[in-house]
Amino acid sequence: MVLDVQWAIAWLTLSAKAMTEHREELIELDRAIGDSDHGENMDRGFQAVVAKLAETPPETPGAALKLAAMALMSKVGGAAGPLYGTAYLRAATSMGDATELDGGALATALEAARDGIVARGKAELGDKTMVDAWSPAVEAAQAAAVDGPGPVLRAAAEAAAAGAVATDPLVARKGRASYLGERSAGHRDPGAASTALLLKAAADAAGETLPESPE
Amino acid sequence: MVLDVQWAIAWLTLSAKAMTEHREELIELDRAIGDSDHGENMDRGFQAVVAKLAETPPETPGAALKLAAMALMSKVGGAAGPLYGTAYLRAATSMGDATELDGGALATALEAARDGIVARGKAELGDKTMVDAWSPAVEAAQAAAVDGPGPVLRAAAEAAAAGAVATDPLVARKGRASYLGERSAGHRDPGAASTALLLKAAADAAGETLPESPE
Amino acid sequence: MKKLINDPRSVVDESVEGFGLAHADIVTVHPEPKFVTRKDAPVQGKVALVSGGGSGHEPLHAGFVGRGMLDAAVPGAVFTSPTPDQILPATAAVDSGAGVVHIVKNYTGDVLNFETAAEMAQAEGIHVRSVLVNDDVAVEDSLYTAGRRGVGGTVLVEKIAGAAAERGDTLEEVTAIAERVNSNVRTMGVALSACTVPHAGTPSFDLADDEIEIGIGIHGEPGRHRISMEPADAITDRLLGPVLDDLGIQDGDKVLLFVNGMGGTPQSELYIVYRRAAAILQDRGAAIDRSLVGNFVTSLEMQGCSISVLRLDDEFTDLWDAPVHTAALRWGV
Amino acid sequence: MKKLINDPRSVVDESVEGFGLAHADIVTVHPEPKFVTRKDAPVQGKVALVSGGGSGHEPLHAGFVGRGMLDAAVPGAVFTSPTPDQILPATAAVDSGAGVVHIVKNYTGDVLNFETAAEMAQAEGIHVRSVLVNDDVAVEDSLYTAGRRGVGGTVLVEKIAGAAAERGDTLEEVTAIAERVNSNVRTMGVALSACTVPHAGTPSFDLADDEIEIGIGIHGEPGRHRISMEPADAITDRLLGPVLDDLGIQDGDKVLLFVNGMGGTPQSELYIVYRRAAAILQDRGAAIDRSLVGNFVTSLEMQGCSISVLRLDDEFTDLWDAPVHTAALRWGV
Ligand SMILES: Nc1ncnc2c1ncn2[C@@H]1O[C@H](COP(=O)(O)OP(=O)(O)O)[C@@H](O)[C@H]1O
Ligand SMILES: Nc1ncnc2c1ncn2[C@@H]1O[C@H](COP(=O)(O)OP(=O)(O)O)[C@@H](O)[C@H]1O
Ligand SMILES: [Mg+2]
Ligand SMILES: [Mg+2]
Ligand SMILES: [Mg+2]
Ligand SMILES: [Mg+2]
Repeated sequence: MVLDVQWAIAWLTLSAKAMTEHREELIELDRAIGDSDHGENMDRGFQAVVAKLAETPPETPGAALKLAAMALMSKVGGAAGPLYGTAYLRAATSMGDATELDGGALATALEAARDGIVARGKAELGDKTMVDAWSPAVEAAQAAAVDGPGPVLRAAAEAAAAGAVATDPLVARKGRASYLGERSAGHRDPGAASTALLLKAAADAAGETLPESPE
Repeated sequence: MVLDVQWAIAWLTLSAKAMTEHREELIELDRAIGDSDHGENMDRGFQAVVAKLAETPPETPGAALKLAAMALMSKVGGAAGPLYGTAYLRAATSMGDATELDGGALATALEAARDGIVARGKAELGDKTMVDAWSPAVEAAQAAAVDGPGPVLRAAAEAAAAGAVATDPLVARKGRASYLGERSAGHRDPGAASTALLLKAAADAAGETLPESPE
Repeated sequence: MKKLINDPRSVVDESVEGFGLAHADIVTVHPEPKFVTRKDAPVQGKVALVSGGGSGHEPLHAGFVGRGMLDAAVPGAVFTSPTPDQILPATAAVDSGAGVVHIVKNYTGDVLNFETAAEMAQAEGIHVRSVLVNDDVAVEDSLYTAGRRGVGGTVLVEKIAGAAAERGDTLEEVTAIAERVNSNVRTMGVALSACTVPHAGTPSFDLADDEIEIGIGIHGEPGRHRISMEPADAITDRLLGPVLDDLGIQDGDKVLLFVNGMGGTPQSELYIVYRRAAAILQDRGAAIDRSLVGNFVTSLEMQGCSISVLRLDDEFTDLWDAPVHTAALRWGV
Repeated sequence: MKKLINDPRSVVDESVEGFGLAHADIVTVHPEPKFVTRKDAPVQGKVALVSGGGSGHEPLHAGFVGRGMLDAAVPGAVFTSPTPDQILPATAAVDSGAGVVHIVKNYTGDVLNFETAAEMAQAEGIHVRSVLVNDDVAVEDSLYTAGRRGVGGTVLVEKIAGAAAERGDTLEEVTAIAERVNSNVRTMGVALSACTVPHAGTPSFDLADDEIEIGIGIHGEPGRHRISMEPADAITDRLLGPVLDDLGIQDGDKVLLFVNGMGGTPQSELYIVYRRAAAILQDRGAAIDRSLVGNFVTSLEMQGCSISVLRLDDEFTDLWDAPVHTAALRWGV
């Protein structure tokens, strides 16, 4: 099994849906340790992605992600805009002109995305950022690469969800939450939470059914 | 029986006590249809009166009221300051240099006070102002004049208290409460309430025991 | 009640003291009795302008003391007009012999206290004229009330009359200009929340989460009526309509549009109101030649705004543009 | 949540539009992508200053666009830094060839978006330098955080660097002065209440009636710690102590004292804080040569304030005094 541009478009469309559905939840997470805008920013950004997709339908998964990267970069703002923008751009670059992606290509794209975030944001694992969702996702994806794209996305989504939950007890060392010091512990990182939702959308788009996400 | 400067000093001292005790009640009345300051203003003013009394003890009732007038004029501010200031000044003038006051002199002094308020503030009976407490007080005082000063003050105090209660249903036509139009009905006028307290203090100072004030 | 204060009874003292320290280049603070004068008062040969009123409306009035505007401001207790024994020495301190104009917002307390002070000043040989500001169109039946209140328009009266005094107008001329500004300005306000007078400790009125007060004054008193919350554009329509109708603004008029914050409303919201007001004026064919947006006549931390419109003529515009150097308004110098 | 707005999603658009209408003599508003430039931009031969950040801090930054200060401001969504596709055209619009200085408050979002825009501008041949403002001493362990935030001191950087650009300093010189201001200013803030981001609809944090947040930023985020309400003097001591210690203010130093309101605090209270801060500085033997009091870097309608101290030298004082003509700061012109 391989994934094509239809999957990429479905992923982005489901991502937009997820951002709208979870907008308030992400705002609430950001309210606790940030500035109450993450859900609004992500929702605005992915609505722009969907509008662009309709305007100029992409022909390859890479083109779809590049289009998404540009829209996110120009509409999200805040910390998340450039970070997700870079992530999707690096993923797009890693996909190149391929029309179809196998498990390995997908795992590599996810790794490129994560590396882009780390290159821009300089966060390390455990700093209570979206990296804490991306990094386990990349590892799980690499381990599942031989099983094909469906299992890769499924593994990535599950690992990201667990990674997001695991940010709860952490003390933030990067981003806005870091100003709270110890007071940031006991809250989930909003960026890690949105990453988990986006990777779940990727798996959903591939027809993977995930277990109830951990709480 | 006649009243002397000791009574006047006792009156002003009990007035100060009453303003402190009822400070919050008067603020609350003013909050409903004014600007929440009447109790604070009257309390500040009468504290200044008491301080001045200690500084330069007056020798006649007229001198005591003149001193009070000056202190009120310079410390109360707002509408009540000039109105009460004028009232006490006119009463003082009507008392002249007399060292002792009989019922007639007291009734005349109260009338002069009321007339001073009307001259300054141009309010008519029923405009929901302190005049609605002063005017019935003056009438009752005049009727009791022959019975001597105690009964005069007792009658004035009772009439003022009833007059204050009677402002409840009125629509204000003067002062700050008038801006509320119909919305001013259903609330007691703060200046009428303070007048009732001050005239009760006058009766208390003369040893008159009043019935529970009407509600 | 949470406030950045030490003691409710020392709020005005300490605040005015801090104001004097921060603006020592512009003003002198006289602590007892309390008033604030222009640093260089009395200015020889110049008619002096004195205003005042209860505190809690900052920057009004002390923030408008300085070259081209007020010569003295007399702050009372919070929402309580000052007393004659403050107003009289303030008047005497700034009189250079050319006379003094008292600019008085129309409230019973302010009127009575300034009236007494003016009489006393006249008795001391100072020429005093009084101008009543009563621009609030929310007060409809002036026959059955204490008359229209003085609100936001006060700033415009003080600026324009102040410029007239600065250019050397006589006592009669400055008085006439101040009165003319007052006749050409109207204001109406809205409150989204009450304010809390420090010594009272509780909000000046209770408002549900979805209610607003239309037609408020500037003392935390409730307004003419209470309505359900509406979008900013609808509220702007409600405020500006009566202002324009009462002024009779029509095609070809030139105006100054003043959107004033009540103290607790962010500037961004005032500009949203300004935007709508500008559109309404454009519809009427009026040209907005000058504008002012910000917190100038406030009610402590109240949320809300007022909209004032002044019909301009060339003289008003020139005097508006004339240099002014105060803590709260400054240009041309 | 009661706000003078029409729709949470149109707040920034409508507000900036109103701002442009009210100050059409000073600025031009570019609607899409959104940025605000000085009316006469680009000014030939002059280094241009561009700043920006999330909205909700008004008058920062658009209120500081004009002669002697910023050439362009780039407003993001509320509390959300703007995007490169706004920052880049703003940068290009004001560049006269002499180069552009980006003044960036140190927040991950602002840093990343301005960084990207600067790279793109450089690629287009525009000389861009970036200056990070990070004056907030509430952020203690910069090793374990995203570093000190840029807060109130930003205004001082923009004013002084803006004056340097206006007098003809080169790109390197303006950059150096901006950096030198940043190294000599420290700030700390307190919140008495939270603010409500329009699209969120609920207060940014929950605070009991007798609690305050010490060490807040300007985005409605909670502070470093929460304490019981205290008198203004005690709060002032808490804020100013770390500021002075970190700056190492000592006997004989000259300073600019800046008491900044967070948006919902009456001016009178800011002056009470100023009064105490002035006394503390006097105790330390420092001279307050310049001062600024008012709402300049706000968090919507938050109640509270921040105190900034800038160590002055003659050059800073001259540049501070130089003419400035913006919507929110104006003198000498
Ligand atoms: N340096 C960083 N590296 C990786 N992720 C980061 C970094 N800084 C912030 N983030 C992520 O961004 C999220 C916040 O995004 P958002 O609320 O949209 O931006 P802002 O903090 O500017 O308001 C955080 O929850 C975190 O996951
Ligand atoms: N024109 C008037 N004539 C008589 N009494 C008046 C007049 N205007 C106001 N008052 C009285 O003054 C009271 C208000 O006093 P106060 O609250 O101290 O002053 P202010 O209204 O200036 O805040 C009113 O309750 C009313 O009794
Ligand atoms: Mg955020
Ligand atoms: Mg009152
Ligand atoms: Mg009052
Ligand atoms: Mg943000």
